[in-house]
Amino acid sequence: MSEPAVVFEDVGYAYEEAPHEAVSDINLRIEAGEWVGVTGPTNAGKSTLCLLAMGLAPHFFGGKLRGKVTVLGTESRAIKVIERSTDVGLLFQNPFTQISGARERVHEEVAFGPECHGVAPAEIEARVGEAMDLVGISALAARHPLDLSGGQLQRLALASLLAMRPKVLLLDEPTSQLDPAGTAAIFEVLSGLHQSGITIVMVEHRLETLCELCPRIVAMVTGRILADGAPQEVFNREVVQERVGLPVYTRLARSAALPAPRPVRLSESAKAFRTPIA
Amino acid sequence: MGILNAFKVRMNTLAIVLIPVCIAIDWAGHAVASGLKLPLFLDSIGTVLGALLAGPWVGGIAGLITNFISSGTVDPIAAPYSIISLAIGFAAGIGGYYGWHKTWQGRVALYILIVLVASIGSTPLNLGLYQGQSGVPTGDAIYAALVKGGWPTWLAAYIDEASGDIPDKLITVVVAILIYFGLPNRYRALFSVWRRTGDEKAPAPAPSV
Amino acid sequence: MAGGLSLYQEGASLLHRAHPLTKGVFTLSVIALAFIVPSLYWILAIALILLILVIVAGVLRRLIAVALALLLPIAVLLLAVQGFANPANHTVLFAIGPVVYYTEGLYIAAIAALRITCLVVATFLFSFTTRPADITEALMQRGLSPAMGYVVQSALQIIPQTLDMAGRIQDAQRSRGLETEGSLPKRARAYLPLMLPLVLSSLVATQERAMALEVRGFGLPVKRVRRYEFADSAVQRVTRWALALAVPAAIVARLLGWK
Amino acid sequence: MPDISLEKVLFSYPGGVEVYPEPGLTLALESGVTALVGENGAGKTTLTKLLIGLLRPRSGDINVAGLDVSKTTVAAMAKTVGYTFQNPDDQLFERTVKAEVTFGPRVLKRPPADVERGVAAAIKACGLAGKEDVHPHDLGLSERKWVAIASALASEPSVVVLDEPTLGQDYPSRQRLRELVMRLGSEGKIVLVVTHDMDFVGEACPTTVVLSHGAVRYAGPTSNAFGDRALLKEAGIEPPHVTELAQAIGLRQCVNEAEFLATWRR
Repeated sequence: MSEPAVVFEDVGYAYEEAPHEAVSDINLRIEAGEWVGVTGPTNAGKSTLCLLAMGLAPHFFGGKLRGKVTVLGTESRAIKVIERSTDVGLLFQNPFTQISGARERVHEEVAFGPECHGVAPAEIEARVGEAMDLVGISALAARHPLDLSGGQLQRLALASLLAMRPKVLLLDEPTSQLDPAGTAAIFEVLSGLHQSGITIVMVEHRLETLCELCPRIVAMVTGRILADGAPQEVFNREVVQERVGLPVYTRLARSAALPAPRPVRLSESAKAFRTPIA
Repeated sequence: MGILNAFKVRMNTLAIVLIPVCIAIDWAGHAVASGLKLPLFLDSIGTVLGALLAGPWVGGIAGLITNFISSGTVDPIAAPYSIISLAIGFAAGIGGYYGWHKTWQGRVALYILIVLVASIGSTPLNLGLYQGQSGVPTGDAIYAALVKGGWPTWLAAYIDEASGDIPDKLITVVVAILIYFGLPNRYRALFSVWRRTGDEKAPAPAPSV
Repeated sequence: MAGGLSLYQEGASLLHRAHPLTKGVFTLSVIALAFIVPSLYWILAIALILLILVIVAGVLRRLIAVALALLLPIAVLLLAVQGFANPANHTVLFAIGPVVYYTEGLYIAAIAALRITCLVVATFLFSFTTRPADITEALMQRGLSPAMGYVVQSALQIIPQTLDMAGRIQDAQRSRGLETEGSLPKRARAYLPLMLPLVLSSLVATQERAMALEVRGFGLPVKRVRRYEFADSAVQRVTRWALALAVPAAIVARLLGWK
Repeated sequence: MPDISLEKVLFSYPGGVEVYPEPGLTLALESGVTALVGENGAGKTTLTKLLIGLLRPRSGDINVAGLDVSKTTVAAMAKTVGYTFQNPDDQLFERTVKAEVTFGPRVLKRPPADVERGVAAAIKACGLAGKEDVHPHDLGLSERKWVAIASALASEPSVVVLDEPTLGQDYPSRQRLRELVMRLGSEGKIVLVVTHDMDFVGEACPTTVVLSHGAVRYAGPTSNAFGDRALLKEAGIEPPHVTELAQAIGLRQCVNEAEFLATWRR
């Protein structure tokens, strides 16, 4: 049995000077190679979950951490974010804030992280080529990062993380500011990464997308985990439907009074709607 | 000595990232002013704001590099004046360390200090480069009149320079302070690590979720 | 959208190929010498050298465009003020009514204008032929801290991004009814509504950018990787030293009475 | 007379190509909610900026709610057109939500009673009640977007332009947005929604205009907008999830949930 990728044990966290905890009583165990989608309404604590796993909370934000966050066997208190960055990557919402700003070519930008880690030049070159290939931006290698579209930039940001060869990827609404084409490109890359065995934790509010992609979903509300399981299991729970909302397909099935368990994906939904109600 | 404490700074990632942003604010402040055809430079708002937020080093380095970059791209004559921008950042940072921006007397003191630093510092440079002129037509007209009236060139040069700095730095300081107090508390707190001594923790910005 | 802020123009001239440090030392020394040498002829000699290099670098036309716009108003102002009011003035050149113009002031203004011309030309020559990234990389190889290198490089990119943002903000505020034209008080009142969104967004972005950098290991105490090597040569090394030493030598000569 | 009309409008950015190919963009919009969709670079945002006079056409006529845009300043247009840009951070600058929302009507010099009424209604409609005294930047991105929308509504404009209003919004927020635009439409206002979110288009916008490479490729009822697969692909449009489901089970085209359920029950 291999070591789990991410483990939260009775975790509570309050930002400094904040009156309440942003997340409370979080217990979560994510095995290596899983692809977990995290969803929930505004202020559910989804971003905080990512910041905790990365170690930015508490190392960057201060504040008060209860319980234990362990990623790849190391507790977050025991390791700095910059040291963690070889094994764990975090992709933010806004593609523009994630480029270092210190490089004039796309391929140089991808090399920035490995350079910070003192990787040997030949090795850097190999990693940069590989990372650009993975996200499909090799053709843009010689362009200036700021000449790219939002979707291309977000793929560049992802390549920059992949060049560090992370084992765990945390994604905080990676496509919420992108158009459908940019979004589709990112998800295609993520599917490939999931195949190759990388552990992915992804915050996303488009439930239909989430259900298509992630075998496991964590639904959060006001800092607590409300449900955790396979998409169909999670979205068939009454409490999730009330407080988080439902994918279109599940909502339609509910309105049409189809029997439970109600479908969450297009294919299942088509089947369910074709079957005449007994 | 107390004043040196203002310079005892731990440059964390946030402070380093803040510097280019202050430089960009310096540029934008000037660009927006010229876009609105205001008769002022307003090219050190970022320097003063950075100094108030994060201390003399952030402000000073921002000022210095603002000038270096202008020299290399639009106005090479700005290069020698880099030292003045550095000094303005230091002055604002020291004022910020003592919390001058929080009281009315302090704000006046901060303004006067910045005007003095800018005008006294620039005068010898003007003497070396421009024979004492400042390169601003109205100021230079005053200079010509004073020299013609028998005033010593260094004094005429100082008055020439100060005639530009007095209004420009007034608006700069007012705008920087207005911006400072227009920020949400968490962002003011975010950058104010330097004010604490010995405490390694950054304060509490709740991220947008 | 603009890339980074830079005047660099691709080229293959001697100057383009020279080591960034050689160009840097040359630029600083030439500017210093222009202000140290005692007479018009020496300054003209320096100006001539610069002119030849500008032609060699193939940037003459661009240089004239940018330098003239900058230098012309300054030269006019200097010539007008100094010829009219300089303590050394006593030889009348011409007089229009009560306004008397003097030869000494004219000469002094001409020298000052020429020195400033050398400063401007030398700097633009450097900017036209040197990639900003090469300057910071060369300095980092000589011990500039990676943090400072980062600050300079990223400022060059954040500035155009921020100016773009200023344009978008102007659109947004005008759409809400903000007047950006008209009387001075009206325009002055528009300043804060245009500046504040820019500052707020920039500071918000700062937080995320700092986190994103830490996530990539920025600030780890590792031995810096040289991103690339610059071609250097014995000739360039000698040139750098010679130029650097010429400055104190000229100062000493002036102190010893060089006129 | 239509409420918005563009007649052979030609425009190009400095140094750029024509945004709308010859003979120029011609389009008429009635009151009610209209979605403006199309691929990136199709000319959607340019169109909305032309409507408020931020950009001026090289030739052609633009009329908005009885105003000849070419003869009207942007500030004067702002009295008629409430415009919400994609990124709220490009406009937020006041210290409280209330002050921010009041800024527009204040600079437009509306009578105090109107200001008060408009601001209160906008704050309520945008779900910001109780947050009037919060610093806008202490809110999350999706709520800041609501502040920007409230700012545009506070002047009680007869034309409302929303650029990507659903981007980054959660489900309850999208529901509120749907209710809001439908209400504005039923009040006889002209609402133009620029978006890539076809679920939202199907639910909230009875009329759709598809713009592709600067040309109007479809203008009409949303219920027929998703028929031409080739056009959708060219215009970078993914049909609503409901439409895909209806297609998968062989129902006739549906663009929203109510339509789907009604059709399916039959």
